[in-house]
Amino acid sequence: MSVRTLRIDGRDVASADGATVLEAARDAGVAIPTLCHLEGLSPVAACRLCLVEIEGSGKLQPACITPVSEGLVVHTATPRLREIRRTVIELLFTEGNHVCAVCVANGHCELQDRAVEVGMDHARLPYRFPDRPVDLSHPRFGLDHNRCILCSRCVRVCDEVEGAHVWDVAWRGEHCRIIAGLDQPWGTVDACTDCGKCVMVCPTGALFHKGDSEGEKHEDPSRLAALQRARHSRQEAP
Amino acid sequence: MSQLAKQPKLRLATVWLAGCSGCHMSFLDLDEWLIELAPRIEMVFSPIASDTKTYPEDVDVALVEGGVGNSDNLALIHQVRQRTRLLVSFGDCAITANVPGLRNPLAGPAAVLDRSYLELADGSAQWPHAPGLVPELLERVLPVHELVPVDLFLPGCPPPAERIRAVLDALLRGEQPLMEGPEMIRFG
Amino acid sequence: MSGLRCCASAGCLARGSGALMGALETAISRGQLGDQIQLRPVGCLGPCSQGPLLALDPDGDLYAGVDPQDAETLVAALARRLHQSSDQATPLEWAPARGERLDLRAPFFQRQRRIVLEHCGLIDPTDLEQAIAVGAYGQLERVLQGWSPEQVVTELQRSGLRGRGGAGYPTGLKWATVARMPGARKVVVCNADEGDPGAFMDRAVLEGDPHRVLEGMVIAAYAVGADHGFIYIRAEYELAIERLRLAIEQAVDRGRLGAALFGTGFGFTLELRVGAGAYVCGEETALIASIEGKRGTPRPRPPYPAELGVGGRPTLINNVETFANVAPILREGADWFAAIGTAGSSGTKVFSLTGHVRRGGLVEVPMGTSLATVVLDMGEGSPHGSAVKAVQTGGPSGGCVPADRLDTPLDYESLQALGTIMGSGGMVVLDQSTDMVALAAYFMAFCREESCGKCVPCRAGTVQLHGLLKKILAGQASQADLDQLETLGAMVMDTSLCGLGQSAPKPMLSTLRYFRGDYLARLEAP
Amino acid sequence: MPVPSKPESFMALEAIFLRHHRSPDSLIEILHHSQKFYSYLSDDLLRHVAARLQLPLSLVKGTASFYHLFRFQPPARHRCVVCTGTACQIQGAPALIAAMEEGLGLKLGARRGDGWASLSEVRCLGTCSDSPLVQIDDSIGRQQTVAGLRRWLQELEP
Repeated sequence: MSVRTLRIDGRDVASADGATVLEAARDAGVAIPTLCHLEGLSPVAACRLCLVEIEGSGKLQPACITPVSEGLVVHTATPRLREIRRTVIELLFTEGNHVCAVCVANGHCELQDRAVEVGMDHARLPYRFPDRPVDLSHPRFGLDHNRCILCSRCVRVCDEVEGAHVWDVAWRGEHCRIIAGLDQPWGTVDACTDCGKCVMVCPTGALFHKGDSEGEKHEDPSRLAALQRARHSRQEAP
Repeated sequence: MSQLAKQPKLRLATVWLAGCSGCHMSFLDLDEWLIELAPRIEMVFSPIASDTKTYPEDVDVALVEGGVGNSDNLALIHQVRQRTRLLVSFGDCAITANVPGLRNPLAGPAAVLDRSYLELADGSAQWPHAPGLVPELLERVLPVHELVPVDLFLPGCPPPAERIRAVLDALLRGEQPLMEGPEMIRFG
Repeated sequence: MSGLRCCASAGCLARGSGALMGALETAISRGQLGDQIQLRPVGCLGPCSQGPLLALDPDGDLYAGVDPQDAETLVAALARRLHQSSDQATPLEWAPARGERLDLRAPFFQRQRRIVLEHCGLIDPTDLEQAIAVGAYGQLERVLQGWSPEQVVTELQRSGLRGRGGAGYPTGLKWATVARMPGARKVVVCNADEGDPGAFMDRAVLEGDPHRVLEGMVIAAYAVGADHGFIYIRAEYELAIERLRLAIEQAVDRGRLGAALFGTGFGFTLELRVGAGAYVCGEETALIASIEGKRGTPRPRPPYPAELGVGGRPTLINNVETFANVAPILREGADWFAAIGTAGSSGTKVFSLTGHVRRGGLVEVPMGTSLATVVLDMGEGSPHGSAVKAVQTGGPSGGCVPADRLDTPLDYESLQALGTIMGSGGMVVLDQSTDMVALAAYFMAFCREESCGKCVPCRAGTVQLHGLLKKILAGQASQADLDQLETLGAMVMDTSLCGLGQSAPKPMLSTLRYFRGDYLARLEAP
Repeated sequence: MPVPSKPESFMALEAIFLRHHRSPDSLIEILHHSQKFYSYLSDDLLRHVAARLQLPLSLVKGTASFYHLFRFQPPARHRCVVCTGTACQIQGAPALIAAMEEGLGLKLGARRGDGWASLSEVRCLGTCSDSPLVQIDDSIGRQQTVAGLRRWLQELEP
């Protein structure tokens, strides 16, 4: 595997050819915020948090899918990018009903963490307070659409890892919603294997274990990558 | 001591709009520091430390807890803004509408009133109606800054006592508090 | 021999050209004149706002607003002339009781140069023989029998043709890129998802001369090495879909589509894919997803469709009008084409001229023609004594040109410099009565509704921008709201995943640029 | 529980499935035909399509719901549509929408519970020279006036 040398925030970074700017940055200890990205799932570049400036490119590029190349000069934390990230987080907070105080994921929520990182002490945009349902039909898990940020991790993990494709995104634009089966109660979908991976990868409290109370959801989405690696090595073993 | 010591005491107010008073409780959690605070401020208006019913003029700092949920809240917040130099949105309800705002998706107060006063009534089910006495609910509970300009945001549900202290400390020193990092701005 | 050509495009059909044709047919057959008066349904004749339109051959006269009740007298007058004189150049002694004979010396006709539309309005679009008689598939045959694919690509590059779908990417370069891609199974796609509100150029071309588009596609397929193609058309265009289906069937039957074309080893098959109401599917990657039967959500580029398109195959995507330019370029030569228009924008452009304009319809003019020529001379300005305030081009991805800038030439760069785009050719004239803030809110509502919902800035940002615009319209906004509108607009443009979000704030920013006073007048007093 | 699909009731689609070799990329084409034959996409119908194309249910519903033209309930008896293309918008569409809302007692985008009428907008019918346009069932109103629309609505069969 050949190596590419690039510059991230003024530091020279060596990275394997084929790696993304996000991977190269993380290896070098440069934190680029993400939400829709999760190691082990296909990238969708939808949340736009990981946009970076690349010298010579007029457009901002999502680090999660931009491959490294020799001599690339990347800036990950310019004032312009900080402002963009805060606005993205504000758009997410104002679009749904994110009430940290009563959320199962309070204290263990990627959205909440990102809000702190981008310095959001309040939302400068007005809250929209949409009317969204909660699905408690599954015996073990629940789905609170109020807390969903449409990152589509659940859709991807169920399709790409579990192979059940219980979830998909339906409708469009502001009306987009995660659906199970034919937009039916989750508990009535035969395809669901009750594996709980969707709950594990959900960055917020949208998908949760029933019975968990405020602040009691302690999932670790990064377990997915470990799971993938373990499966992979077993398949490769004789 | 700093400049402030030479000046008149800081005129502090705390205001309680649509919230659970938890932020005020957290303020009380400052315990013995309150004793340190007492000589440095003049508490000019507060549901927990003052009997004054009218919001006074010439307030230096107001900690406003709660969203704006009814006609009284609305009138008071405009008064607070007019008469206060530094308005602090104190806690998540003031900043996001938070728990009181959970009624907002229901499109108007009728659903809440029905549920509370009719469906769950033990007897004599009726909507409260006493114009001039019982304030009318607004269509939505709004964060304070959607109605009047806010100078400082102090998040948390409630903001931990240490966070409140860090802010007041800075203000007493005449400094702008540094609102960043999980200790200072995490919601919830 | 006399000929009557009656417009059978959607606009004139809606204005009763069907009944007119029926009445003419009855009158002709009653007079047993079928072999002397040829009646043909044809494509768009131009000034749609005056339809139904009827053209008379060999005179070349064009009648507007003719009533079916006039059919009898018209046919009688034609019969009289046929009997009286062998010289059909004698002016016809007839005037419609309602409607009028149009003055073809008017700028609306004189300033046009019809290349894309050269046969539109002349031939019956449902009759392949008529198309062939005026040269359809002639260039395909010539190319297949003597040209290498490289020669075709070079000719296109030399012509300077740029994509007519909106962005103006050089067509020849696009073809060359796809041609260079490895693999024998490439795909050619015609983007007929004409979604800009107020635009109907592609509809008119497909309804009036569908074989022209098919021929362009097959030539493109030969040039880039594709064996299969799709036409993706919006479902709202029922008549165009019907005519395309028929045209494809006819072309297959006559060996213009399918295997071993013109006795060569080259073959090309074509499928029609009908959209289902999603503006974003005009975006290339969303269009590919939709052709593949999926949600029409765009994906990041690169990889570009030229590398990874339909079914993972290298794919060439061009718009209807782009393909319609191919045959004439090859017929007349790249130099001929490059000499039309301007240095950077060669050829002609078809516009649908609508809105507050006296004479609206379909016009084709050389690139570089000024907006004033099109709007004020050809369109004859705004009706009811009102003056033109601005002209909107490029639909929800474009912007407004204010009245004092109407001297701007219609080419890609000049329009871009004004903060708008050429777009696909929708040109909506706005008179003084137009509320520019309301117009901005209208386009934002459109983008909000058409956002696919995948990326956050477009999904949630358009909603917030629309909210701010509504607040301004309601007179409840402050200067801070206006500042936020501009800041958020810039953010949505910078960060959205695809062209829809990246251009959604453009109509608003354009109205702010030229009509800021309209906004300021609505702000709350501080 | 899912209702078992009833293939016998959707026989008309078999030729379409065959023509497209039951290929997943024909989903939208199949949905078009499904709606044409059965007037709307019921859950049973979607389940049937999913089974025949061997696609997950959520993918079929997710795809169908992306596109405006697919319906998931029977169409109203009177389908009232206002064109809100740019040319119509600046020449009176907002007033026509208001007249429709008043005359039908429906908000834009709504369908009356008993299925009598629905009110929606379309973004450009493509015949802008006749703007503003409305469409009620299969008739198009050109250069539509508010007064004319009010009369038209009064004449709609109950």
